[in-house]
Amino acid sequence: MNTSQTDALLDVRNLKVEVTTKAGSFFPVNDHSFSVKSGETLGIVGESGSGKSMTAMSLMRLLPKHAAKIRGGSVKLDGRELLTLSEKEMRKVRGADISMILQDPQTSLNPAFTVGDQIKEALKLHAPGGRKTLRERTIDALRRVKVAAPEHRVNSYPGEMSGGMRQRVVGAIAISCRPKVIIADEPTTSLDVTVQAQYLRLLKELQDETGMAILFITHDFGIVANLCHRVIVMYAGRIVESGPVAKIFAKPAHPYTEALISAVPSLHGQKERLTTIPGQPPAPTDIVVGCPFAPRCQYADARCHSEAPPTVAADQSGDHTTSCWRAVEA
Amino acid sequence: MTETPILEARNLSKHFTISAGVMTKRTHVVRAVDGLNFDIAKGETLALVGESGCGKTTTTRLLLRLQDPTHGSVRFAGEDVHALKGAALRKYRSRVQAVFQDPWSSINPRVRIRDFVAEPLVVNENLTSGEVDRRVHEALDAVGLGPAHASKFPHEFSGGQRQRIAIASAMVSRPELVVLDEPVSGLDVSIRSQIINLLKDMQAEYGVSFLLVAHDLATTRYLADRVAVMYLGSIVEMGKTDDVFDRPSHPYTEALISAALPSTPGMKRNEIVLGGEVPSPLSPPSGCTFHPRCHRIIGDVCVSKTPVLSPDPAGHCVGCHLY
Amino acid sequence: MLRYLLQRGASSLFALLIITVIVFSLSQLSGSPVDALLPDDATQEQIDIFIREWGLDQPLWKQYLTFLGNAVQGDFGVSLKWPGESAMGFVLDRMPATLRLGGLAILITLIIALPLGIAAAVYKGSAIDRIAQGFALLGQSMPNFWLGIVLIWIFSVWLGWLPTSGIGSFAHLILPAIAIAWFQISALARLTRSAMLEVLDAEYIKLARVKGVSEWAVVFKHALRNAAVVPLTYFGILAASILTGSVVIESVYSYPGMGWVAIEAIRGRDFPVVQAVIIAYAVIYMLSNLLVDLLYVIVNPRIKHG
Amino acid sequence: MAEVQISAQRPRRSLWQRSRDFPILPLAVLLIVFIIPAFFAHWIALHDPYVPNLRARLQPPIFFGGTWEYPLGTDRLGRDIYSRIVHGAWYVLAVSFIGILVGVVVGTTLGLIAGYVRGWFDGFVMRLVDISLALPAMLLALALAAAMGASFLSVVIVVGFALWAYFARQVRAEVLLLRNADFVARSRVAGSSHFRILFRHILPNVTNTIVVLATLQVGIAIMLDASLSFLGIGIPRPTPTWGLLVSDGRDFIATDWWIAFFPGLAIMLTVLSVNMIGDWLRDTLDPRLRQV
Repeated sequence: MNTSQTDALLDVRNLKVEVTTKAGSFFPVNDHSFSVKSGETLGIVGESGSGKSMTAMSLMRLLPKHAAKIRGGSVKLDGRELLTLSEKEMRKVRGADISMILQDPQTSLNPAFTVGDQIKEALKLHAPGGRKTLRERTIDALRRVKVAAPEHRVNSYPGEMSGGMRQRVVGAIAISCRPKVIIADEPTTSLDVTVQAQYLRLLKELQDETGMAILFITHDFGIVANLCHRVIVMYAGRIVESGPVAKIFAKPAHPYTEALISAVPSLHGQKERLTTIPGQPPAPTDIVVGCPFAPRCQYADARCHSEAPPTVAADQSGDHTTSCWRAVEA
Repeated sequence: MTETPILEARNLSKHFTISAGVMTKRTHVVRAVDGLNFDIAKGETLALVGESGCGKTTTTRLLLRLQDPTHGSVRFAGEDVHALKGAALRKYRSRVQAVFQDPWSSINPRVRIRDFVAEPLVVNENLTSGEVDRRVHEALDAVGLGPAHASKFPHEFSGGQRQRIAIASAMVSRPELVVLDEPVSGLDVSIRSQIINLLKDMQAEYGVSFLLVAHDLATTRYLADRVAVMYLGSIVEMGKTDDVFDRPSHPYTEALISAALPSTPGMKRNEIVLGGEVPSPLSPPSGCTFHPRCHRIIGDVCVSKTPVLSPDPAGHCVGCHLY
Repeated sequence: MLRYLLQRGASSLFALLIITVIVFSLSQLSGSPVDALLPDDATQEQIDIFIREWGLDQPLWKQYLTFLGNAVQGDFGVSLKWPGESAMGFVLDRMPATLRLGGLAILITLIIALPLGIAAAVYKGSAIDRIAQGFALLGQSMPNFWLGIVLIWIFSVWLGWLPTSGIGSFAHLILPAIAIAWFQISALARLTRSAMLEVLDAEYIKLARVKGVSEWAVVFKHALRNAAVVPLTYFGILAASILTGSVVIESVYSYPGMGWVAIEAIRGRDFPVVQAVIIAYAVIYMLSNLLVDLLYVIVNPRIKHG
Repeated sequence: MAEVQISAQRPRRSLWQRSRDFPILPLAVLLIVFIIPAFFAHWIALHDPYVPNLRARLQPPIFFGGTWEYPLGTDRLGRDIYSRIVHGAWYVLAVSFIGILVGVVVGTTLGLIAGYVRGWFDGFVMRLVDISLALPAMLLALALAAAMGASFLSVVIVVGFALWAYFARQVRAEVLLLRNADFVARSRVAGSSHFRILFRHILPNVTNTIVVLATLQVGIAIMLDASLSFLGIGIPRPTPTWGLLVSDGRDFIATDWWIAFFPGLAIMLTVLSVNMIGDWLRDTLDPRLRQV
């Protein structure tokens, strides 16, 4: 919380999203505050249903029209409030200042248009130019994501490309207008291991080159360890812990983070019996009293079940926070 | 390997013929699995690892007799699996079971848990209904679900619970081999470790052998005794899990392990990022199929000659011209 | 692409062949044409001549081949009810009238159904959507012949705006075309809506929005291009239904097209004309399906390049 | 993947829970207009539907100058429209029910086997489906009527013929998905026979589809039957099928509108309520069928 707000590129404060369904309404994004600096990669970790994709879509202001509404908070990009922009102004931000890489390369490209057309579309909207310059910049975008023979590839349809190649094209669309922030929503989940490694290296290189900030949404702590500078851990719509990656791995402050890290078998080292987290996460519509993790937590006491913990500093430095009663007592 | 293997695959191959066009007679042959040789010992876990299109799923389908091989054979307890008939086949069916990846599609939504778990018994063995019930309750107990769940329908369970039910059903006939096809990759991280521990416990208790198929190397290392690394339908390296992970010999294994991300930050590693993607099995490269992506290519021999998987004295096999 | 079209053409021809078999075997079912076609007091000599002329002493498959050979040349014999007319010639005379009516009905269907379906999908849950859905439900529940009669009642009898029946001016076409189109509008609007809804849910639509594409371009450029395949495929069924509808509606409005001929021919047990009209309908239907296949290729780049 | 899991994780609401939004009004209309008349025509009809009564010719309906004796008026032979509609309901019900039954049995059997065994049989069945869909039912009706004369049987054949291909196509498509489902593979691994897999694992998973599709087809069957009767190629006179009743009144629409209007209204109300119930069933049991 002490990340000074002046050098933050994207600053999110107390963001709340409400989803209304027939079964009732709930807050998949519940009082989120975080920020990212230029050139920084922030990991957003959580399991399915933790609300991490909903956070991403609310930053883009692309929540499903009727079902979900932003219910408060602020999202500032370079000091400019995004939540109060008109839809028209917001459209100019999307793709130009904030861009996004979606999860599934098989379905995130339009099968009816060539990849060149799809890259060009973004360029045309945000940085118009002549036919020739647009084509050159399209090819350049493909070259930057290391697609071989980009002059030929611009005329290909997505159906003619492999999964890894398509995800590069999605990347090319995202970076084509040189955005300040890229949100990557599990971009490598459906890729093979060796292709995933290529893609992560590519993202790193692009970040070094342009200084963009990356919000990397994932459920994989391995990627976080490898790629991110800081991380926030989400559980049932709440941020339970946030801080620098090294600190969180070395000394996780929240029992959920701790359990999650030790529940993943290690590629090297000893084969001890794995720690398990009993039970399962609450359904989104469940009414949660107290700490949402309490039913599965080995340290939980009466207060954890009755009262929601506040967000507090986990150590002296102030860049590591958690919401857990144990940290409050410590 | 000290014990006699319970399962032996010899020169196991599966080729598919795909017609290239509707009007023409031109066809392609896809060598989904080509010339596999491996054994599984009693109580052992052998893992097949590799990326999409490497043939590991086809291999499991051959072992489970869901498909017939084009060449080669699978022998289980000394008998050719694909020649079994009648009572012998039923016996094989109850001795070899499977757990599949997706807990949502691997249980028939219209069948009660009791009937789902009991199916291997009902189909293959002549037991009284009371005996079946007893065995089902035992199996549900063993996976940590009470017998009270037996009369429920699958949609009342979460993913992790479903995977437990699938394991109960696979273990109910006390099989000697269970094929685990990506048993945890459809589950959330916090649920995975529960299932991994359960599988370990099952093996310790019943002495069952596992054939594990996984793309997650950390899970593999945790569960498997031996590993076979596959690339484009062939095994490129096979050996004890620790040997393969700590001292990978084949360049592909090296790259695969280096690509798997460490679970702790800042860990030093020798990162090898391969170029390109797995080629289409429709037109595999000549010679060593890995040569177009290989970072340790040694010359024309890689392009022209298919390497042979050869064991060293310790039983570690590598199929590469480097060795 | 050419191969795809050839393939589709071949399959259409095959279906047409099956239809000739059905038509031929049904004519066998109906009992001997001797009873049907000759007067009751015909002499044995007349009967023999008739049998020889019609080839009725030949084996069945030979009779079929003869029938098929004649059918290919459009020769179905002479009409019994309208003496002096060749059966197919008579049907072909009536064809333009039916095509005019069917064409207008298709036009009305497309003009109303597509915008309605798209609007209902884009404004899902809004008033437009509810109206469209109510309309679709009502449209699919109203028998077209009854609607035809009610339309006559309102617009011809009561308001006196349009002619009740017959053929002649464009005004004669309006009521029957609406009566035919009514059901199709609701079916097509419904289909378009669900196709659009599915596409609007796709990841690539999300990506287009992420790029900052305007909502208008999202709907008409990204979504419609992909959703169009579904209503297009329906166009084949649409053509068939409109032909079917024309049989009923032409009867309601005494509109002398092919459908009217079909019913009159059945009433008069005029077998050659019935056969000719069925084959003619089938050919029109096959051709419209081929047209759909052609459009399909144009809309779907995967076939063009595959 | 993640989203699929979320939707699958959501516990399915039981039929009972959903029954709150059951369309009660359509069901009531259906009972009153269609089902009760079909089964109890003799009790609720006011007059004999066949016997002319020339003294009561062309009585207008109640509220339009008529009396309660002939609530919906009479036709030109003095027969009570209401009683004729009530007596016609049984034939409409019989034709649509038997026709759909034919369609369901033929279509499901062929679709089930074709989808499961694949190969040449599948190709053959799908070709038949294509042809059947390509041949407008009306053409077959015309041909049949011309060949063997219209009868109850010919109408049932036409309805069955018009519908079987939809069942075959839909069932086959589902079987193609199901046969590759992990639970089928698991059942084969467990040692189940093809027969057991087909009837214990696959068929129960397509019953929802069949029920929904059959309900949605009732409207089509009724409309088809009515069209044939209207054209005089349905169940022959004097049976008062609804299409025939409309046809009887068509020439009098300018003067005695009620003769054609009420039978048509009965068709519309019946089809409308069946469709609404069908929509509800589809949304409840099988949301994937949205496009059908």
